[in-house]
Amino acid sequence: MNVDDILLRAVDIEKSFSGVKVLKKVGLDIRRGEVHAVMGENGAGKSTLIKVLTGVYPRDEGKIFFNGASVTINSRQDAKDLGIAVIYQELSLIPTLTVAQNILLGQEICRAGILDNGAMKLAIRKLIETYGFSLNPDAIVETLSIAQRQTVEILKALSMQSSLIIMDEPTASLSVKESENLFQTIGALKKRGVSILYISHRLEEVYRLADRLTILRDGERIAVLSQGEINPRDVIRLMIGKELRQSEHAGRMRPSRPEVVLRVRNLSRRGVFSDISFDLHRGEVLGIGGLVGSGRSEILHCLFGSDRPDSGDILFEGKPIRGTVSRNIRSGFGLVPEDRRTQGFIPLLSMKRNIVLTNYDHLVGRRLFISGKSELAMCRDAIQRLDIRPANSEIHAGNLSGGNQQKVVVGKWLMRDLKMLLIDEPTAGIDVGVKEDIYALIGELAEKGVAVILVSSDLPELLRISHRILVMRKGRIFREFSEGSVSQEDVLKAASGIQDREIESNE
Amino acid sequence: MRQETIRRLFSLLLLSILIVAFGATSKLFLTLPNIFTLLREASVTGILAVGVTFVIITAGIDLSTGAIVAFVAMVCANIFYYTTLPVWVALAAGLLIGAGAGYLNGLLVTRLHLPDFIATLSTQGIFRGLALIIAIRSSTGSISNKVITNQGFLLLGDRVSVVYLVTIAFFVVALLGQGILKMTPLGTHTYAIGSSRKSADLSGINSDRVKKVAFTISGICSAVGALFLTARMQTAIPELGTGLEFDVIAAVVIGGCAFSGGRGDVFGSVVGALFMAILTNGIYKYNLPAAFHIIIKGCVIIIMVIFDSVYHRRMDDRIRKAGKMLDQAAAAAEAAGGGAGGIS
Amino acid sequence: MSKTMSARVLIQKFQRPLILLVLVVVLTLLQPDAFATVSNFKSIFLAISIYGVMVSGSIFTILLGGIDLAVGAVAALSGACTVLTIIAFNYSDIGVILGILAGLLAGCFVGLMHGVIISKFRVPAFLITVATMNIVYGAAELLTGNQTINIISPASFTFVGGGQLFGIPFPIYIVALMAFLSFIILNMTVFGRQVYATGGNPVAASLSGVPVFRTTCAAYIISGFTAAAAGIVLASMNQQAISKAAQGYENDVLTAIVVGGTSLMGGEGSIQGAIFGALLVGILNNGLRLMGVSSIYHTLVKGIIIIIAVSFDFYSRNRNSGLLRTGRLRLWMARQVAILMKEEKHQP
Amino acid sequence: MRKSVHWGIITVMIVALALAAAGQVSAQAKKNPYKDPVKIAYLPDNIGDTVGAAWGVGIKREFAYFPNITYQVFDGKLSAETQNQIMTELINQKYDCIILQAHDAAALAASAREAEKQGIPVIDLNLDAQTPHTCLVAMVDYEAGSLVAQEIAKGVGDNGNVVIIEAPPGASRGINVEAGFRDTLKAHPGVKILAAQDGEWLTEKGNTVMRDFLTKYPKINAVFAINDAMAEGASQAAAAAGRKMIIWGADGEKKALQYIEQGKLTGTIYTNCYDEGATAARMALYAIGAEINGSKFTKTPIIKMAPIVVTKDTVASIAEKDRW
Repeated sequence: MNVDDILLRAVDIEKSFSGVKVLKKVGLDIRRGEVHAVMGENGAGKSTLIKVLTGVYPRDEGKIFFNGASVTINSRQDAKDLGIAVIYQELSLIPTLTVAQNILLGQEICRAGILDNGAMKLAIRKLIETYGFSLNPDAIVETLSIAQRQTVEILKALSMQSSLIIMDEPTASLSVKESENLFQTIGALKKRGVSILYISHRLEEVYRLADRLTILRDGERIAVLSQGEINPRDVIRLMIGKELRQSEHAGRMRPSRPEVVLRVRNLSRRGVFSDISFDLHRGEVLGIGGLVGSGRSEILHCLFGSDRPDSGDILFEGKPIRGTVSRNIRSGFGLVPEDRRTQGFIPLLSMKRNIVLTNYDHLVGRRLFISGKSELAMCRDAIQRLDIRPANSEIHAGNLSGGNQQKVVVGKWLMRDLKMLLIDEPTAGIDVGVKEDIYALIGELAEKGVAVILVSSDLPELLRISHRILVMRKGRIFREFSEGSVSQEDVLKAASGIQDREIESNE
Repeated sequence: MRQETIRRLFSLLLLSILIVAFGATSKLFLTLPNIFTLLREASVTGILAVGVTFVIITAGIDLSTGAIVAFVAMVCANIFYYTTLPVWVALAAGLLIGAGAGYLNGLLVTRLHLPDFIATLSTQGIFRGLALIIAIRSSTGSISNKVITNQGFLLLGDRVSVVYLVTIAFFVVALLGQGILKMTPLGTHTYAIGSSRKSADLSGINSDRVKKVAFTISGICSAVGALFLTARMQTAIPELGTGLEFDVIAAVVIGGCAFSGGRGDVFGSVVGALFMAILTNGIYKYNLPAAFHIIIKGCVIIIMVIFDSVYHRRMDDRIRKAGKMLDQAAAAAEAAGGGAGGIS
Repeated sequence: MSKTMSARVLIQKFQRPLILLVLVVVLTLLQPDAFATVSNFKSIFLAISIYGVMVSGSIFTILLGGIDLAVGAVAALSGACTVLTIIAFNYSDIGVILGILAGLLAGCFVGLMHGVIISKFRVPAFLITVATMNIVYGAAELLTGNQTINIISPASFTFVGGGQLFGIPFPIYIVALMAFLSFIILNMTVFGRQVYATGGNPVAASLSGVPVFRTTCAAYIISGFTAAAAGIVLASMNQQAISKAAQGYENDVLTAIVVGGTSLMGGEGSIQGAIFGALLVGILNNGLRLMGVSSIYHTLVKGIIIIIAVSFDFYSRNRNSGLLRTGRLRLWMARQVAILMKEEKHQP
Repeated sequence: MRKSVHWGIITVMIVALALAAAGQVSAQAKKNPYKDPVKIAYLPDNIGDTVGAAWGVGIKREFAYFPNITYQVFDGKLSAETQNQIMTELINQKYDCIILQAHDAAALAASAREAEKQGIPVIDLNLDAQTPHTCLVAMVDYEAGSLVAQEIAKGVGDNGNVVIIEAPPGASRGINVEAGFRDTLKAHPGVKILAAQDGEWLTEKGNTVMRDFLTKYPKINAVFAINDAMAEGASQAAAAAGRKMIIWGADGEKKALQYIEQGKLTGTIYTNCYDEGATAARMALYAIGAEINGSKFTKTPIIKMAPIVVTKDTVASIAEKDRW
């Protein structure tokens, strides 16, 4: 690749908000057809940089060259005209429209003011075939999986003849397999000369994909590494400015305490999962792996009482539960759901009210009125224990960053006498620092005797914190890893249906 | 078949059940004049509903339609009373004022960032106030509504053989509305901003413009409705169309538009308007105390809405389950075929 | 910086009283003798008392993201129930108590129906309450036989709507009590918190153990209850029960609530705001009449003033909450970023 | 494509219905209203209104003597459009006679004309449709206003301040009554009209409006409310403010008469609404039997109910059975 073949060069970009410098003389070079990663902790200036490049924010200082020519990008349209496309973390598709309508949204093909459906369909077919995706252009987006939606996003970018695609946390909500597909797509794009600016918190992805990596810290460019130099340990050190204990590549399963807290027998829900049986012990972290859609989250919902199983028994501390959510919560259950924004918290309410929401039985007891003081005390306690930032109990939960939102969701369960925590994709879209906090928290809880069920698509995470791992496939428990050392490959194989030894769930 | 299609057929089925039920129990219901009367009653609400459909698809609401009807009607009445201008001037003025009124709603919503509800509630007061102010007065200064005698204009309230012109207009407006919604970029954009405003903005759609257009369409439809209503009543009164907006919104919502936006279409609203008209018309056929007219109407709406909701929830569930299974199968097949390449 | 921020917060917090104050000052200047008098304020409060009572309960349904359009109908029904019961008990005081109970019970029953249907079948509240509005008005018509039923005595009943206590009309106490209770329930009880939570995000609320079904039912029952209370006050005030009483009151109620900044999507808003909305409309009506503006201009002027007041209110409140998308959003984000950065800097 | 399928379905449905229904039209036969089965509809502006309800009772009492009569009440819901719709419905159903209280004189003209053209006599109550039709049975309106004006002028000794609580703008009866009142007061220059505001026909609104008048004007000698309901509200407001004044209403409903007995109201213009309803009913039967064709009239015949000026002195003359 020709080193001088620079597609986009940003020089000395400065940006400040009400006097606070968010970007300090940041530079960025993206070559034609390369995958260029940008990393940095939350607040390092990544998103601001992207927003400057795409015209959302005007820059204070600096220059941007595109294809060698100096350009001004003052609006999103400018960026679009140049061929810069962005794929956002929260997908920016219209759920009720079809794939075709979404791809061509804002650039519909018309004949005399009337949509030319034939031409549009043809264009989309061609596009889909060129890149070898499997998508039905007439499918309605809300019926697609997240991975498929992302494909639609990418197609949308490609349909605009974009030469630079910015991907912001694209794998945040993808399963392993889906991520794998995405990586292949990225490879294909690269071959066709499309440059990709890739932003992710997942080190291993960057390690695998990126041709070069720019690291930002506190609004400054700390380093630009080329492929050979990217090394997880160094990257983390550069990002946070200090050494972080590396998680082991493979997880070691640990024996659990004998005391069984939860006994699940032959649990089935039609069309979702069937014949699920397992035991959960006191102080144990039970990991559930498998592909998205293999029925993992649904099991959690059945255990928690928000869905009803069609058959099967759930025994909690020896007694059958078939109760409602509130009854389960009172007996010590907690759930951190998969989709924070739609299930986890209430965006319009303050952080305080979100945290206290599950705990009124403790806080109020039999009294009629809530004491504002004790509410505040509880919230302060949570803020302190979880290090939620900003430490303002009145801020709307919806205005917090993703990581802190997750802390709020976890925090509301910590404030009570928890016996069992069901936790679903706890670190999706969360940066490294907060991830560590959450891992530590789960460990701490297990230590205290809380039984934890962890559903995760993040293999290193699953391996690192689980004491025991069940791998689901097509709604059934496919394999259990309960002893010895387990590698990511083992789990992945199981999730994909390859087994070297069948293991019955014990008993 | 797509889920939407099934839903559509289902609502037509409900409509047919209603027709059959009324037809079987009343000799008067399935008569030719009654059917065309029924269509006529559905038409004004229906024409307004076409416009409001656009607004509701953008996740908005338009409470000013009834007041726009009164204002436009009053303007026409004024033109006929005070001038001898040709009919088309009155029609053009009416449509123009309707469009302007709708555009004003759009401006308030997009420029002043007022919630649709408040903006249109306020303009409801404003347009009704204007209708009152320009109402034709007697020499003593009190409002005295005058019968319009312009024969050309009154033709609008007439019929071609058995079909009322307003019914024809209704179907034309509905076809146009459906056409705009489904066959032009504007329609797609309307769905887009209603379904996810942010995403639409990110796709470079000028949502403010779309919103303004939607309100303008609603205003124009209100004006069209007003013209026919005025021609039928042969006069304009300032309190014309009071409460009409609720009937219209009910028709649109029964037709499948969600207040949350992005769903539904004009066809559904047409069905909704027909449903309401059939219900009202059918109940009149029985010699029941007036109280039962509204009681039965309320009960049928509740039953229908519940039925619809339960049925669709079940359908949605089934489709979701089926979809999930398919996804799984596909994933599994892919995994098995492609082998399991480790990540690291 | 923090000082100016807090001053701004202060202004924001008292945004609505400020708007009312401006209106009051303007009207006082225009009508120096008439407007700013105790008796006039009594009139204003009395004028808003009927729908003020309705607002106190209806706001629960709006906060849940629902709506209750049947409040007027419920008022008519409960008025009829109350009056008929009193007549059945021969105008005795016991009859009054039983009558009021019967009226309130009727309201609660309609509310319960709403709650059960809306939350069990997850149907749009708008349609259901429009339908029940028809049914309930129909029931009121059947109950009264479409006749006006007069009830001039007993005094214990006519006092509810027409009496004065310490020189203040009794309905004002009722609206104050209802609004106060509503404030207490919304702000100081678990149920109130659960209403906000359910309105803000029903899925998250239910996963947090909020009994969504029960909360919804309770909210609609409260709405039915206050509508019934308003109906009883109205019947007592007018000394009669009519089948079509309180027609169109649902519009006044909605206007008050929405002008008071409550979102129809649920989860956001307050009873103080709703009472502000009711007062704004009440003061406007009063002011227009005091100035002798002919009634044909009332709706027009009210429309314009509501646009001005609300856009001012929304503008200044949303300046800091990110609801404005254009330039103001950037300012807001900048400020948030600044706050975040500062917070992080202060961390050890 | 699918869209066209939907439209196709609906078109087919309509056509099928039309075909099924064709040929069911039958001719109308002459009728004896006292023997043959006849259908008569009563369509008031608002079914819950006190006056409308009293007429309804009067009509019903009259028809109760004839078992051959099917009597059906419809609700105009305070809306001219609804009334028009129901009129069309009644014409389609071939009712034999329609007793109508028009919401608006002009707005119901077309419907009334159409009904008359189809041979259905239209008897109007109180408010005339602006087209020649079979008959109008009405309370006095302009004259009522005029009578009240004279009474008030007498009451205040030709010197004093009056306020008016109006009907909603556009309501024809309100306009006429008020016009009568204002015109007559012109002959009494000493009596000054201070203000007029809309009380929406309602007691509670009458109360509110009156309170504002009392706040604004320290000296009010008399109040004229266009109907009794608002007059009652005004009386409550005046009592609450502890101010004495002359308060007049119009219509003469039962409660207003009680108020007059108790001295809370000064007077009202009483019309026997039971009688008015019954008169309309009798006219209906007559019109059917005599096959009167109102569409050939050039002017509508009018029956005016005699107004009775009721004050505390004369209220006893209204018998209990005539109180509505």
